Amino acid sequence: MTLHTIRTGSTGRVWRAIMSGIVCLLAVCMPCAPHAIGQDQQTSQTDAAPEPITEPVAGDDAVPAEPAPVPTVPPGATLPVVVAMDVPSDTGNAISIRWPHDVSQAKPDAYILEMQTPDGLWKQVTRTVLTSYQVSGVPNFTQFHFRVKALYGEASMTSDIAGPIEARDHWFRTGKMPIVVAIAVFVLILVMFINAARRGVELFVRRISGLNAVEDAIGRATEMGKPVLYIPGTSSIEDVATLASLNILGEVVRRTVHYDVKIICPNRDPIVYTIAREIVRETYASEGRPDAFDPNSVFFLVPDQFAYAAGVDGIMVRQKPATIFFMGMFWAEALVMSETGAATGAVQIAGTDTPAQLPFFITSCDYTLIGEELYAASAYLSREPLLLGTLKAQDYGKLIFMICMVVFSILAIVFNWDLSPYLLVK
Amino acid sequence: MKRNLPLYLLFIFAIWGGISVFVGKESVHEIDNLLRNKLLLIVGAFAIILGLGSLIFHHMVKIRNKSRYWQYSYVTLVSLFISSFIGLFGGVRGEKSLPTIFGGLVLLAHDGQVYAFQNEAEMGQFKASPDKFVDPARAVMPLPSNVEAPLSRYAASSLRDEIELRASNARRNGIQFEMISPVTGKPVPFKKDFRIHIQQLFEGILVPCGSTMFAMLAFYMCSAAYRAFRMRNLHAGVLLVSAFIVMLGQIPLATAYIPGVYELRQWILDVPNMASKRGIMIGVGLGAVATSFKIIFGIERAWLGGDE
Amino acid sequence: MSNRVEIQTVWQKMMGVDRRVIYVIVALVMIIPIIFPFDLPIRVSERTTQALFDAVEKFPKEHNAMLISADLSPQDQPELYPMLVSLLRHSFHRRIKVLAMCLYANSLGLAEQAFNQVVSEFNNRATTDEERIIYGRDYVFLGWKPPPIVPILGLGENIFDVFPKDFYGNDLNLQPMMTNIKSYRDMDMIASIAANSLPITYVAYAQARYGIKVTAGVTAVSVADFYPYLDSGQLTGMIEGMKGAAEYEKLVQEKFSDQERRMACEGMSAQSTTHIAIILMVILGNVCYFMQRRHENRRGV
Amino acid sequence: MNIATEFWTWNAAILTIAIFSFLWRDNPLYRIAEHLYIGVANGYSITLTYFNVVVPMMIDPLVNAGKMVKQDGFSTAVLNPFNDANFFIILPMMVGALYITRFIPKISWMVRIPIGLTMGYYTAISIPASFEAGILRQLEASIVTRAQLAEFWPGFWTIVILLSTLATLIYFFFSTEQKGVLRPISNFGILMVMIGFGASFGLTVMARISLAIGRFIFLFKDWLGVVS
Repeated sequence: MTLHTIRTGSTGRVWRAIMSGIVCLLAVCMPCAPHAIGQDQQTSQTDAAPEPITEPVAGDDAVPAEPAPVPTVPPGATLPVVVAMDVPSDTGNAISIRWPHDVSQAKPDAYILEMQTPDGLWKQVTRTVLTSYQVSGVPNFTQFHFRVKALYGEASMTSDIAGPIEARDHWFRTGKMPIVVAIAVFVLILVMFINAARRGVELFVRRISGLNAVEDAIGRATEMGKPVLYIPGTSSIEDVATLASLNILGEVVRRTVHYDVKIICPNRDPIVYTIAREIVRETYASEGRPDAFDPNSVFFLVPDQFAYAAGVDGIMVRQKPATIFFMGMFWAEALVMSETGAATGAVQIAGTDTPAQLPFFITSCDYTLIGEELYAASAYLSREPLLLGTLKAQDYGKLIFMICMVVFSILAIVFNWDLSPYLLVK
Repeated sequence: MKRNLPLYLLFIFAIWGGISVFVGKESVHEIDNLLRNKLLLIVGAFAIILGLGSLIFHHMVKIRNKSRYWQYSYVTLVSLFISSFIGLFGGVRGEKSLPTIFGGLVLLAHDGQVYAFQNEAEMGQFKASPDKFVDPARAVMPLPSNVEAPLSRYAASSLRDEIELRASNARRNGIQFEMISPVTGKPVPFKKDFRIHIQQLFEGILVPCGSTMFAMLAFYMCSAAYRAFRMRNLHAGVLLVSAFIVMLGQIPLATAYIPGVYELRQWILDVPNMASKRGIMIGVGLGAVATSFKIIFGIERAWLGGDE
Repeated sequence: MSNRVEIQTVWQKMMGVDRRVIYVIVALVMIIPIIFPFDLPIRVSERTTQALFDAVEKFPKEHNAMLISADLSPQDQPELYPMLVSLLRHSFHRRIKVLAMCLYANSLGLAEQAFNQVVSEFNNRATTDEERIIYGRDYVFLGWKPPPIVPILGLGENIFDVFPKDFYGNDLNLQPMMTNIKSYRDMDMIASIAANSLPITYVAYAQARYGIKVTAGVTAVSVADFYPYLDSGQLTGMIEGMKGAAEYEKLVQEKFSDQERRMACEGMSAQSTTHIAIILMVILGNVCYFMQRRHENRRGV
Repeated sequence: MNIATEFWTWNAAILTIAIFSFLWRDNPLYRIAEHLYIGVANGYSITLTYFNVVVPMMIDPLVNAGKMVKQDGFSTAVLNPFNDANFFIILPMMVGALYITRFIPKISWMVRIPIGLTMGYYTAISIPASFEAGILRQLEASIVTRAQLAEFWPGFWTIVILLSTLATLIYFFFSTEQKGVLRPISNFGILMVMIGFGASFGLTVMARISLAIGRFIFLFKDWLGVVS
């Protein structure tokens, strides 16, 4: 029924978008891949054989040149060749330096990396056994020179000077390319479905049992003449789950106004409280009952996690709400509240995207929205076409990722093309 | 205007926030840091006024209406005012104008000398690295040469006895900061050290309450396990069995004597748990992204409320 | 006939038993082993505790600095505090330079307490200055800077910008060990000890941007959520709750044979009895459920 | 028996018992503890906000900038938000003050301005973060490579993980009715989810018990002193 609905609506477009999305993902990721996987800053690179330099380069005033104690340097020891480059597509202030070591040659005890500042002084940057280093905290657009001393016991050999080199900040961080592509694909799908919704295409969404229960639960509160308690999560506005919860709050309040049930909404975050209060007040207004809004029904409780749980427990046992909603982000206080709610005999509907708290909601609540069902809820409850459009986009985004998973795995197994590094963000 | 201005502002800030992630320019990052670390925090601080206003209003209404259990609202209001008074005027650790550390100076005995400090913060500096940061100009005084001024209260008793007595008190009371006595090598706080700065309220009231609330979870969990873990259907059964095995795998006795429990637990964590969590995470990630876009594009306007 | 009615009420009664009866049983099962503890064998998990232990063991000579983000609060102290203590013991044994910070203010006291405890353990044993643990040379305590994202990102750029002074008010750049430590690039690992998703925040921001290893010490609650990250290699080892802490204590003590207090191990006997009690309760609950259902079925027939 | 004599230990012990008493039923002792807890927790957060945001970010810069102007006269430096002393922060303070407009009915809509820009910024930065940590990383981790198939059992399980992840995702697919071939797949997916939740539950038991043990150790050791 449903795939069919879409097919008759804008199927061709959708599938074309998905296919082009995958092609885009592959095509755009490829060129930027070296940035995504290269630059292992600490790994030693041993493949390039450095050319031997017989004479150490003399230092200058700040660090006097070492009198070369030739006899102690093991025979066959070669001098490192230093390669310095600006770290590509970063935020600047960093220069990456490598001095590959030939494995067939005698390995020095350690290297000393030195840097010449613009005022001509040489200073030691680090002493390391590795053959690469990333100098950080250098000013941008200032020229530096580098050299490396290889230490063999008391003796040392100094490399050629590399540079001048300067650190730069870059307009675009190519390492972030996979995200850009993913966002582009997602926005493309989103726009298509929103357009479809605007044109009035019927968008099917399957039944979500936890959400069908909302109506009955509020109806039950009406019959019992008891309030509805709504917990908008215990996180701040930065959490998207909180935003999703606030969207659901609007839908729940719409129904409580309709049934003339009292709502109680205690908050843990002052900003969330402000928004929640606005939502409740405006919903009362838009449903034509501005007078029925009780300013004392949405209130701020306390920012402390367990003090909040203690307060909510108190509300539960004293006001005995008939229905309790837990929507949003929860931590350990989830079970403290939901078990107390269960003991009072309330119908409880929970929804969170925190996998750690879901099992507790499942055991102590009557209905639980698992993970992204929370995000689907406001669209599902309101049935507003534009919101349903985004829900569809979310679904098809998921489909693309599923196809990617399978296709990439097949490519990796059958053709030994491991594309997974292209997905990594640097 | 009333709806669109906030929406435009939201959109502009969203574009800025989104773009600054992808731009590597130093100047952009500086502005972004300023916005995130300062300006938005300043804006957010004002919301707290609203929150507190709401809390106080809520309890005032309760008291005025003589709602059920209205008497307890006084407990909240009084404790709120007292604790914020202590905090605001005494500072987080009692180092501000309100002299909330009763008992005067803090003593530190070190290397055969006793130093006196105005407060713990000052002492912390000394403690951090004694060899470096002792500033003789500050209230640091070797004993017994000039005991007079700040320590005169202790002239009556021998200072050494005093220190030992305090050391034993402190040990029993579990006072945290360290003052090392050259005599006993034990902590040396004050004898009549009754500190009520806000940190003490935190440790004395918030910590026990919070940990006890948290600890109640153990009881709730057992009751949930007893009541809800029934093999009503396949899903509940699977949940039960998997929880059962993982719990067994947590017990050293069981892993030591029942073969295969540990491996099975590990398999559950590694295979089905991993797969499902991964699926949920991808789904939640997309759901979060979709919700964010809904808000940025103004499709979801619940936060604006209804009309107007 | 009356006999059957009797049986039915027993099963039903057992199923609908008052919560408070369960609470009392749980309390007893917990309290008795606290008063009369007993010893238990401990088996170390390879991928989690052992992996973290090995990572600390294999710390490179250069780069031997570790950032410990000690975000334990008093509520999760029983689980996280022993982890922090044994991690500190291990790093000090290995002479790894430790930078510690807290992302929340209420972690400061506990973090400082852990340092004081471990440092005095070492200094009481020490005979030479080399063996001592000295502030500024072997560890610094950076203190606290809100909100969490600021230090998490800021330490990747420049520590001194975020923390010009340490917790005790000293200039940070005057501390001897800080001459070679400027940002994440000079450290090998971040150990995030937290009860929430902070280790993931470190993965998402610090690791994603600066490529530093992240390891976690977490409460047993969040363990299952962290497995995907462990598998994808984003987390290098992990300590799982009180059990993991007990394992780590054991590993460190066996390796370095010190005789300090093993705090996590102390609680493990009460742990075991309570677990067994819960398991028995689950079995009992299900037996009652099935007997009752069978009874109903029989009566229905 | 070595009962504590310290005031704060007694205080903590009484509060602990007061809160535990809620397990029995709601009672005056719990109600006092709860209201006290809420009051002090708010007082504590006021203090923290004041000393961490209000003083260093609002009062100090303004006072310092005022001093600067008094000393050296007005210069554009006091308007630079990057300076420690500046008047620029009046701007975000004014925006923040719009929260207060909620008490003035006529312009109460202006409360949406600070809300809007806060939400805008935080929702936007959450998008790349969600893609990166939640989606792309997990996607990358679930791809099966040839190297992983080198050994039979580990290889087998990686494929099982991949298939189970797909099944879980199909369960959360809202656009189609779960019937036909999708039905068994999504059922399998939800089974995996339930096993995962069981695992989470089982793991959590230990954590919660640890906490209760911590409290009992406090009561019996630190307060009553019956355990050495």
